[in-house]
Amino acid sequence: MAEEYWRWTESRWTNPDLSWKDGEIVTAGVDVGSVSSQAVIMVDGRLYAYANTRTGSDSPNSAINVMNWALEETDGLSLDQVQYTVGTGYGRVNVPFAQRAITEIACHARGANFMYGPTVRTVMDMGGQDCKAIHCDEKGKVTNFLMNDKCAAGTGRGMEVFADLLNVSINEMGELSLRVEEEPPPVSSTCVVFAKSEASGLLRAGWPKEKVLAAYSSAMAHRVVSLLERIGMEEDFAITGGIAKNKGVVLRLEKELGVKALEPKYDTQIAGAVGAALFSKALVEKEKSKKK
Amino acid sequence: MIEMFQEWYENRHEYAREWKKKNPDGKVLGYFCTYVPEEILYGANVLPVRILGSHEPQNVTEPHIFGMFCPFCRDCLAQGLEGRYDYLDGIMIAQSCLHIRQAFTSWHLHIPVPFSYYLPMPHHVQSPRAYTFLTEELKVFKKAVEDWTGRRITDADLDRGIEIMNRSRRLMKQAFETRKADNPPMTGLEAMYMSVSNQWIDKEEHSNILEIVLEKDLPGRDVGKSDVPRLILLGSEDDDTAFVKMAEDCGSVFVIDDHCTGTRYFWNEVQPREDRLAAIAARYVDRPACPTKDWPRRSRLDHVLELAQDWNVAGAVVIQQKFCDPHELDIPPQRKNLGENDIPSLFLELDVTVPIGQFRIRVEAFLEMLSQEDLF
Amino acid sequence: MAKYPTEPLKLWNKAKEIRETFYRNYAEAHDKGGIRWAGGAWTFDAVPAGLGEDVYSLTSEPYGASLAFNRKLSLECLEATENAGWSRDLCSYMRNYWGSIIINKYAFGGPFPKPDFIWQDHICCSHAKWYQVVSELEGGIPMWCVDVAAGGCEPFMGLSPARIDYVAGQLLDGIDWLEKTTSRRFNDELYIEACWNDFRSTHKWAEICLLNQAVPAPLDEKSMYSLYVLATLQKSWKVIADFYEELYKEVEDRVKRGIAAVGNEKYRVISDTQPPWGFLKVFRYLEKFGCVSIGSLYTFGLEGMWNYTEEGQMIPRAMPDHKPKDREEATRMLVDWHLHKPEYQHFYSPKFKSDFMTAIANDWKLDGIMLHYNRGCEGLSLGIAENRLALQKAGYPVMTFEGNMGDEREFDEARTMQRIDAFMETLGAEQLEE
Amino acid sequence: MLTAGIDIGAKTIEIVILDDGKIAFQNLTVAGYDVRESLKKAWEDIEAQSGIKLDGIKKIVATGAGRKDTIYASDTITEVSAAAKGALALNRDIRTVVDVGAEEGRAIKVDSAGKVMDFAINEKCAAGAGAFTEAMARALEVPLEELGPLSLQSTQAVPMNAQCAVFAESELVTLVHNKTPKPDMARAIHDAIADRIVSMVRRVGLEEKVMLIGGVARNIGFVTSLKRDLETEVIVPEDCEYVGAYGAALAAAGK
Repeated sequence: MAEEYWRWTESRWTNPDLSWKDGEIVTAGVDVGSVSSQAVIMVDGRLYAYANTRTGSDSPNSAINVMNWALEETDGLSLDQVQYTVGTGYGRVNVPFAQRAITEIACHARGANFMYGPTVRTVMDMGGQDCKAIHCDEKGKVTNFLMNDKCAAGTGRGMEVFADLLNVSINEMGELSLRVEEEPPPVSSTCVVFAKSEASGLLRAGWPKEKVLAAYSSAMAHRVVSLLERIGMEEDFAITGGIAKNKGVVLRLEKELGVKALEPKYDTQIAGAVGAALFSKALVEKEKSKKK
Repeated sequence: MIEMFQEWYENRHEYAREWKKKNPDGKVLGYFCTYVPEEILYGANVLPVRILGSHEPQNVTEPHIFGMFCPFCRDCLAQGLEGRYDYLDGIMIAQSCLHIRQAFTSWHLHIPVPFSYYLPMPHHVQSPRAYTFLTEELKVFKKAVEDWTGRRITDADLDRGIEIMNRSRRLMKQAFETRKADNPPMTGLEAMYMSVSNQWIDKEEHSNILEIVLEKDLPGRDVGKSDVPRLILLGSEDDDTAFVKMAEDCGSVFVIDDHCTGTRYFWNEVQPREDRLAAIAARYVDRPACPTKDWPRRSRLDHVLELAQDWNVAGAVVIQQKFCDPHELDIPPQRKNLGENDIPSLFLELDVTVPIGQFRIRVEAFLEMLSQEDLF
Repeated sequence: MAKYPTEPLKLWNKAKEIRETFYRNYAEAHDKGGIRWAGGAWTFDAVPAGLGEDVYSLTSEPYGASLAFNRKLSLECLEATENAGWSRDLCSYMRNYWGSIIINKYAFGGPFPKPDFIWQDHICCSHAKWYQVVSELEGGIPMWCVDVAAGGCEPFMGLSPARIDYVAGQLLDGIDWLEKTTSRRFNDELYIEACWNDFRSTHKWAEICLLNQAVPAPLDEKSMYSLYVLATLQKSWKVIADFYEELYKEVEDRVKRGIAAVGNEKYRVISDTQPPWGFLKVFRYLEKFGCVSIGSLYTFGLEGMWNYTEEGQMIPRAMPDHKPKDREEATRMLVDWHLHKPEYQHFYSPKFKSDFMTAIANDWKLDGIMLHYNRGCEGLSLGIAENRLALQKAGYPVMTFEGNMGDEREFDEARTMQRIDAFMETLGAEQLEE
Repeated sequence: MLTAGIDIGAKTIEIVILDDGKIAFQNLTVAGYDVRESLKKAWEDIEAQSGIKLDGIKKIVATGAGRKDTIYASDTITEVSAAAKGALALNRDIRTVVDVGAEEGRAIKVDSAGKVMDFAINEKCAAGAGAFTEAMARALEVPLEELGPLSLQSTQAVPMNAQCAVFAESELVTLVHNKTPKPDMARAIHDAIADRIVSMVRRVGLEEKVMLIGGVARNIGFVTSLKRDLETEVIVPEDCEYVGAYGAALAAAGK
């Protein structure tokens, strides 16, 4: 197998102007998704370090790996010094060092509330295998949610398939899809399997890559819009998950929706883990107050 | 005693075969819809057993039923094609939806049995004309059963049939009443075993066990469900114990339902009157309606809301068999109505097998939404 | 290299005009102080005719098809319905229809003309519910719906008096309801006349279809769509009853003179259920192989009235021997007439439909059958897999293709054409030069 | 006399050249976006490897989904009859041909004369086994070619809903988290897709003998599940992916 274009780049970050040593409460959140895993470490509810990696086919290790990677560049923080960890995502039950599991729906809402501010009412999580439209209150508590059923068309996995098909790195697809003079009609089938053959058809018909990508991106955006239409759009609006990094999809989404999404300040893939780390903090404080 | 129902649920075919051994002159009839007037069948010493699926993947129905019809009707037909109901002496359906009718007609074509009957149960149950029409049809049906079994069905027989059915309905309702308690004495899973097995176990036998369970088992029973969200389960046909178990294991309890496999089946009784068939007809016309018959007025909205409120639920899980048109036409207003009365709902589409992973996250997130835990 | 002479239908434009008038009349009814009502193509439209001559209707299925025909508008409607929370696998006519109300666009221009009342019958799981929702969408339109599900018997038999009473009773109650709802007096003469027109239209259409047994076929299915549709609009309308009698003469004359619908007719097939309206080119594609679809049980039986004989033949049902005398008799005759509809009888068992189709295959001289597994219509797709088995058993090659009469997203043109290629090969047909 | 058949599929192009009906040469080329380019390349290879010249070939017939894009071929036949022709020529007792490719699955019923009596092709959402197993192999992080052998070590059947390849992936992830052994997951994958294919076979009516052709026939795991589901022997020709092209070549030879 040649280069795997679908493989998006993993990332890691540590807050330079923060040390866990001066902190009171050190908590973590680990989001083991079907495609990617993230670990977020917080000190007194402030973002301290995070790591974002691809999920292996056995999640217990994914959780440990991503956590260790996040710990690596901290100023000597070790796992046992983390007071509380919440696991989330498909693999939430398989985070060996987590004290508790909470769904990524609750975590994404909570995380978006932290990353984008308390004005967020609608969160669109565009993940690898499903899209979730979430309504939340000013605290980031879920008030309603809707997930794509029946069909995985329009999910992140689709983009990966396309990356391989077109030999374009997944990181560049968004930009590339925007390099079209005029918007082509969306592909009729966003089914991951059939979109593939449809795209091959278009390529055979002589369409340039960017045009094919544009057609697929707008089809994807359209599906997400209908999910949002069904739950009802309430501003402010934020997008989390991997696809949030794909400008080609996001811009088309905003255009069709007539609503601008808030600008992300962090890696949009860590929203779930951020929420989990914040829940961890709340749980630590609860236990403390119990003791008193 | 209560575990008896699960045993029956799991060994439905063994039970029916045993029953035939014990009742050499009795006949077993498989029915496809709960609008079938079992009073007349019990009056004729016929054991009615509801035909349900097995929730296993299968590949035998493709030649018979086009894939756009609901997985439930295909699962039912698969049971017949795979010979699991080889002990049946007859089959019948009372008109409800087109989907299950296909399972019946394909069964009729490919798995011949001595007796096969289609009862045109009226749809317009909100019209007074439905009573007379169904009464007339029941006469025709009674005659057909008599010709089949070779013995007359007397008024005494009908009275016996009516009493067997009414007693079972009374007891089932009592059992479900106990779930109103803040600490329900049985789980939704146990309740499902109880009500679904009731659709094929000899009613008298089922009632005898149920009486003991009501006296001995349930009082003071603790299944550890006092402090979890109370839910109502409603929608299409649903005997999916795997799903109910998963949902309750996530930390919830189903305290009431609106399914043809549940309350809708036993909710109201036959009010005795001189014309027995008219009395039976009235019972089926007046029972909590299947969505196919719930027009022009949407009577189900009030009925479901009442259940939800009387059983004091925090939320509703609304399930639908994939492609189930009747419920697809009922669920949006149903959820709207519940929502307007501060009962949030979770919608799920059931297939033959449950994609546990995809469902668990939805259920857990829903329960998190309902939970009062303050992590904010 | 046509083998037979062809001619366009002389009455073609007249059919079009009648259809246009129908939809215009409905839209403009109020301007003339008239009444607008909505209901299904199968509904007993003769009844509201008793309210006066200024009463105009909009029938759901043909309207849904008109929307589906306009693929761009259709998509808009379908998505509006889905976004309102309705499932994507419901009847696609219904989803188009609801969408047209939600986005408030009439397929023939202007806003959607709100009906004054609903007069429907419940033939499948969706029909009563369809208008329950319409009524809700429009803020509560008075609705009357009749349950016709009184069959379940061998076709054309066993319609006991009690069964007729049930349906007739609901219609008679409905007449009282109509008077209350519209505060108009019900005119029995107009009603009886309308019933008679209904008999004429549906009887004559069957006789026209019978003429298509001729080789070459005077009509192909694609043109039949534009003709049978009139009966789905308002079978009880005199204009339409007269039109069919006129049309019969023209088609009869085409047969006499050996005029073909498709000049290179070599292979004869029928389809089944409603076609994917956005893709009628499928039929043109068949012609490239010298293959003609000469109709379907759907085009023959939806508005044509037939009997199925003991010899296993489909013959047009004879006109009633006399005009009904009064409301009672008219109603019972109307019910008896419509509960015989073959396209409805087979809702009770696929065996009936298989018998009817085999009869057509035999007497209309078919080489094969194309079954449209129509995701858009549960009712007419009912038992279609069993029909396939039965027709093959009867020795006819059968091709199936999945699609949707009103939702283009569920029809794959390229793959369908590939199937047709393969099917034509099995019939031994070769693609003729283009 | 030389004749040739070209099978232009979604992913590959197979070419079979016959000399008086006997296979003289076979070539498999990956189909690029420009089919004509790929075809040219294929012929260059053939000439280089076999010395057979294009103009030396009497007649060429094309088949496969991309048959209409073909150059060289003077005639085309559908995949259905090409598969039937090819399979029957390999074994005259074949009555049911199962053809499973990357994105399509087909079941074809033939009579003793090789006439196609009936056929079924998968509809949308019934993704062909190829694409499906590929996606699954990646989700499991097992090389595609090892997925089949792996499934043979399975000790239990695990039901899996295969409506949608991507959702099947998330079900797989769930199985992973439930610590299901990899061999059992591998089997679940093959059972799921075999169920879909068998449904199609039952639609045309199972009649022995059965031949499985197409690239997926190389996947021993799939073949095993298929046999188990069909409860009958399944013949797999050694050049399973060439059967369509072979059938087309026979058609060119007027056989």
